[in-house]
Amino acid sequence: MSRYRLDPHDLDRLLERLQEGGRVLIGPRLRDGAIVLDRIRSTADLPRGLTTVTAPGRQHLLDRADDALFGYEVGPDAAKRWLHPPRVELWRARKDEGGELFFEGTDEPPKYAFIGLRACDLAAIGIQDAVFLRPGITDPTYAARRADVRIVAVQCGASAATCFCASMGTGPRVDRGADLTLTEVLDGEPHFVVEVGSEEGEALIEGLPVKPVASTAPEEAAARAAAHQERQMPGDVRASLLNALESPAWDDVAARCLACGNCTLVCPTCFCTTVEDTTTLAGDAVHARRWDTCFDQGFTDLHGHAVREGVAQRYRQWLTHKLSTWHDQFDTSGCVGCGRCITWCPAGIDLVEEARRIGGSG
Amino acid sequence: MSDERTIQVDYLARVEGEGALTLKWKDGRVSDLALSIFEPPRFFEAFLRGRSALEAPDITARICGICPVAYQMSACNAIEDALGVQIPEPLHQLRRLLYCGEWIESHVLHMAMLHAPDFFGVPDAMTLAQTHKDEVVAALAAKKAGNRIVATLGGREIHPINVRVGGFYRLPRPEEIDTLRAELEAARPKLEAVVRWTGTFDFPDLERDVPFLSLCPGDVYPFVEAPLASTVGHRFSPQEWGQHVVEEHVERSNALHARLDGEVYQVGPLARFALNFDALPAGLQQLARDIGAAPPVRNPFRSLLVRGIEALYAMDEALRILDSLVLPAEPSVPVTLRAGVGHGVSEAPRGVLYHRYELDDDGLIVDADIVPPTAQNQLSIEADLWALADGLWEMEPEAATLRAEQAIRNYDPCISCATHFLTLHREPG
Amino acid sequence: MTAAALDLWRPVPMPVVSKVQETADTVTIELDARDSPVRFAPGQFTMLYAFGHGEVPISISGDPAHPERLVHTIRAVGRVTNPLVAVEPGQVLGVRGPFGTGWPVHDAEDGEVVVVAGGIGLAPVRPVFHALAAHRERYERVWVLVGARTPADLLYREELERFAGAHGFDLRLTVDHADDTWDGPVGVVTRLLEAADFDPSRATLMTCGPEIMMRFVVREALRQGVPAEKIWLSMERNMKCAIGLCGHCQWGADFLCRTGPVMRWDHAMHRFDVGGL
Amino acid sequence: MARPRLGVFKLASCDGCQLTLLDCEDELLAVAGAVDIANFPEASRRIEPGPYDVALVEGSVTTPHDAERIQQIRAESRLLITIGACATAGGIQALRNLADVDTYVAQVYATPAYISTLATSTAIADHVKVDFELRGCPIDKGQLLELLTALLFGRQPTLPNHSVCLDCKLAGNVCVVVAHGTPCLGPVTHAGCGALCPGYTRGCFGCYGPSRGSNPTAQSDLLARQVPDESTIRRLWQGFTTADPVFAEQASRFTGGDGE
Ligand SMILES: Cc1cc2nc3c(=O)[nH]c(=O)nc-3n(C[C@H](O)[C@H](O)[C@H](O)COP(=O)(O)OP(=O)(O)OC[C@H]3O[C@@H](n4cnc5c(N)ncnc54)[C@H](O)[C@@H]3O)c2cc1C
Ligand code: SF4
Ligand code: SF4
Ligand code: SF4
Repeated sequence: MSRYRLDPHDLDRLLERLQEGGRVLIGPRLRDGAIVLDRIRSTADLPRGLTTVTAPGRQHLLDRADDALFGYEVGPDAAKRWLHPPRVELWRARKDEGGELFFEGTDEPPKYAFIGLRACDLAAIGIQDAVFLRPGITDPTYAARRADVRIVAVQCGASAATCFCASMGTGPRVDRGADLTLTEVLDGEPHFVVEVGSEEGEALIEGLPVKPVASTAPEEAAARAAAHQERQMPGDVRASLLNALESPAWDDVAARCLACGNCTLVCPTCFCTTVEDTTTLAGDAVHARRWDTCFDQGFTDLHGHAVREGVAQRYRQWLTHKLSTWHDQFDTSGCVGCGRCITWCPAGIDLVEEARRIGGSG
Repeated sequence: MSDERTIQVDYLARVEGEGALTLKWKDGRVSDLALSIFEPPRFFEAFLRGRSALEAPDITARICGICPVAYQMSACNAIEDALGVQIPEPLHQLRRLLYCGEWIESHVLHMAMLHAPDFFGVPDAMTLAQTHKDEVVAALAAKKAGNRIVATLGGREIHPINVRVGGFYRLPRPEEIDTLRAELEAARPKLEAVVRWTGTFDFPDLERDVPFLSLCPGDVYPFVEAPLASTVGHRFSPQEWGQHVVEEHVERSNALHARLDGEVYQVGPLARFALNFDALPAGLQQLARDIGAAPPVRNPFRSLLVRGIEALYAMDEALRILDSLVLPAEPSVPVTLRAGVGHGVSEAPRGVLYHRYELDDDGLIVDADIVPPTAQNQLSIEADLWALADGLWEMEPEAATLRAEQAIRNYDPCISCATHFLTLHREPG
Repeated sequence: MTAAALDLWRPVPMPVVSKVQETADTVTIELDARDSPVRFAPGQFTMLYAFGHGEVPISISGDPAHPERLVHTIRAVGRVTNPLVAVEPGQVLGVRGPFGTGWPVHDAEDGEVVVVAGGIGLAPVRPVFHALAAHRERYERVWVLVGARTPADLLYREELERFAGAHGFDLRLTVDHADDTWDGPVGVVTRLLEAADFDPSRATLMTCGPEIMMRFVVREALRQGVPAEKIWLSMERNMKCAIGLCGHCQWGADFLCRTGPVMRWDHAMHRFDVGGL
Repeated sequence: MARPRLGVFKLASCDGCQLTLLDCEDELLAVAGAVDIANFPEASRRIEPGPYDVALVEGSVTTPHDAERIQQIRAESRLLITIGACATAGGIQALRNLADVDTYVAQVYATPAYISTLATSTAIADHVKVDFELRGCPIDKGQLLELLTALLFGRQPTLPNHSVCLDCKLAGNVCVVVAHGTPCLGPVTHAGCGALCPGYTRGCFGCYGPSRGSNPTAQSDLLARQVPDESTIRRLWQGFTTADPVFAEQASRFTGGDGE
């Protein structure tokens, strides 16, 4: 991969380039005390000089001593919010006078560019690709948004206390899935090292004021981040959880779990949805899809009862799906080790710890 | 044989809450007149005891779904008074902005949907829309603009969730402000058209010289700004309220009646207008004259026009605030709980709303007193009815009933509120 | 690629051509699928859409030899099935599918076939009867063991008797609660299984009904010596998309809309008794 | 289809939920065209006798008179739909259920003998069968329109009963518990508001009552870790749906303050 040096004040040129052709640029943004992903237009919209302090059930912002633009760890949002939107109208049905039904698509997919995604985010996109772009079964909403996307990743130089991507083999080094990867260098004269990961990436920097460099900053940053990570997913988790399906250990976590579903909703790979049918006052029928969560009791409703009645059963579904059965379904774990479900669980429940405890790996 | 007639309205329609009216004549003279309120009591002042002062804005909002902002503002003013909290100017401006929304929404609701149908002899605004579609649609658009202010700043139209003692939970975002401004600009001409239309209504004659009471800061048309003043020479602070306003409880009503130094008095648009006309921008003063609302307006039926002028004022004021908005760094100022007594007033769309709280060391409420506008106006409403009633004797029963109801609706009385203005009688000991 | 061409979420409109009231709460409707024939394996299902009300999974209960006639038997239980049951010929429904796995009608050749069904569970096996009848010579004895709550709840009764007569099926019916029209056996469907003298080593068993019923049926079949890999069942879970994207129908690693609803017992047995999976 | 006859009835309440209908500015005239507003005193003088196809009932039962009235309304209505926390859970005024109502009357009114009231404020469903309920204090405009369009269409309304957290994430709100340590009842509160309060960086105070199948005990445990003062936690559970049994049970775990 060729490497270039980009001055921070030229980053806006790249952001402009990313928005050419009406592409909507999604990047980190400060909102209500957290760093979310949202529409941005220029570097002025990026959080500057902030860092995150993260723990199970906790994420605060603190000021940094420097002006870093990417000096924090992942917030609650992932690319999922944009590629697999929380709500989307799948179609509308209309009935003409003769009673004939017409089904009309209403989706007008935007073209997206992302900046600031991390290695775990790219791995998660890879997993959602496996879910939504299966041979023969393609989700049109996802496919349309994913097809022509541009991704500028950022190489982590530190890890949050909840990160464990190293043990999942998904990070912290960005080694695939990005058109460009930025490593923010803050020592000395601040600059970015830009790695090119695709032809599209090459086209993105063409004509920008970048200079080739020989830098090992990306590798050094990744090594620093990896050295931070204390959490490790046990290697035998896939089998150990399946062997523990009827273990009483699930009741322990069920006593603490709020069944609120936040873990599934912040997880960059969780994909479950439901559909809601409504009608307009004008008589059109709307068939819309929205994110759902396996923590909702109604998720498994059959006529008159839910299959997963208790919280223990719902927590078991989430953990075994993520870490075990996902492998059978999609040839990969459903977890990329981003730690979001640990951080954004209001009760601070830690899936790594639960997987160890329930699976009996210590 | 003596000639007796009765008007009995079991269920006053197009007012907020549940009330009834009985009017009796004997030999051409009114023999009995009763405006009764059977809205069930909800005991707010009683269960506020033991709740935190910080909860007062949310809880008291539930006294009235029509003017929750008024309750929240008076509650905040009173609690902040008790805790010695000062609200900086930018937050004060945001509170005015929020209040603008409630005035627009409530005034337009009342003018176009609750009051206007009386002037056309139709049962409701939906029927009115069959003959005056453009006007009703314009009114709905104007009302919506008011609601948009409350929803943007407060989170939702009814019982906003963003108001707290000390300010707000979160500040509006720049893009929210831009959207709101555009919506208000689009609605402004529609509201003006509605106001001009109301100028063409045929108003019954009735002049009553009743003392008016309102906030009267002098330099600005008031929403939350003290002190109070009256047209008979009062000028007092919210803290002095209890020295002037006294309430009594009568049998036929679950609400209490208030008197100002022993006299029947009136609060609301006519009172604000009489006492603060000079604070209105020249353009609105002129418009008021053009549509037949030159001050002083003493005909309660013409309060409809004054509401229109006030709604336009609120719309213009909202735009002015949005244009000159300097967002503060923090959405609220710090609040420390402690013991104290506080008084707060603000101008609900229907008139002055007074709150008083006594707090203990932990900031828990030990005593609460709330005096809403309808309670203050109830005697005035009855006085209007007495003044009208002799003339009603001559009218067809249906027309007379309608006229009596219309006179009550002049006040946009909020019976839901009226039943909750509850003086807490201190238990001995 | 255009998204629309791949849109597996979007139904195809099909008019209802006939409707038969089967029981008090159950009807069979036939849709005209000539414009887009639905070629299906017995046991597969479609997502049926009632205008404005929503979509639900419903098994195809017609003859697989007639893909242009799409037949479903529907029991009214709620939000979507109520309006589905209320449709009249001429009205139009939306259809997606077919989806899911089918019964092993080919694997069952050259042996006996035992079908055990309860209640509405008869609908998903009805296409099996058509398939067996079409190639009756390929099968040895065919047992059709059916249970219902009451005689009035028995689905397809006359048709089953006709089929049995015409194609030599051993048809046995039972009800939980008899009334004065009933002189047959009373009791659970497993009793019929106990009483049927098929050769367990040559039989393929297919069962569909409430999970509790299937549990006892499988237990009895195993007891009689039917090998696990020749017992088949049809599972039911909440389904919203039927294309393995909504996540609702997961049962262990299976998306029941794709690797089910019909599956072999040896695939299901390790989880079947795990409650609330 | 004949236009369904609509009645809107008020018991002890603030009028806010029925006002929601008049706040549907864009749809009001269309709704008024599609239904026959036969009895809606807040909006119309035309008050026609029952029966009604649909009754929207706001408010809780707090007086002997209203206890009778709700029977009458039920008898006259094909579908009875409760709107708002007062009607579905007794409302904020159900705080009286924890106290002595005679003391309340005496505290508030100079002449208690004039006041006729019951000792409790109760939900409509405690008195008569309810066909649908719209939660919230007040109800949500979008949910009201969904209910009305569903009734007009003859379908079941889409009124999910999952918890506020799901809507919070759909809306893209930042979790106030995680980002600020703010107590929030969202995890156990019934959806419908669109996760309004967290969207304004405050915790949900549970005005839609309990969600289905959630874990209020774990919520109380979490609150106890966040908030040292028990009476604050108790007051949080004793809000606009204080009489709901699920919330009441949690409230009973906490004492402190003057409410024990
Ligand atoms: C593969 C498959 C085949 C089926 N075949 C038939 C058939 O041939 N005939 C027939 O009458 N029924 C069949 N069912 C059951 C049918 O799908 C349900 O009765 C129907 O979904 C109930 O929906 P409702 O909206 O009418 O009921 P409601 O009770 O109003 O539904 C409430 C919620 O529960 C879900 N739900 C309720 N019951 C079921 C259920 N049994 N399965 C899946 N989701 C459910 C609904 O999707 C909805 O989310 C089949 C189910 C599956 C999974
Ligand atoms: S399961 Fe948790 S750690 Fe793993 S990818 Fe999902 S949110 Fe991240
Ligand atoms: S803020 Fe409250 S409602 Fe939102 S996710 Fe967090 S706990 Fe749930
Ligand atoms: S977030 Fe909670 S308290 Fe706020 S409006 Fe919604 S349900 Fe009510």
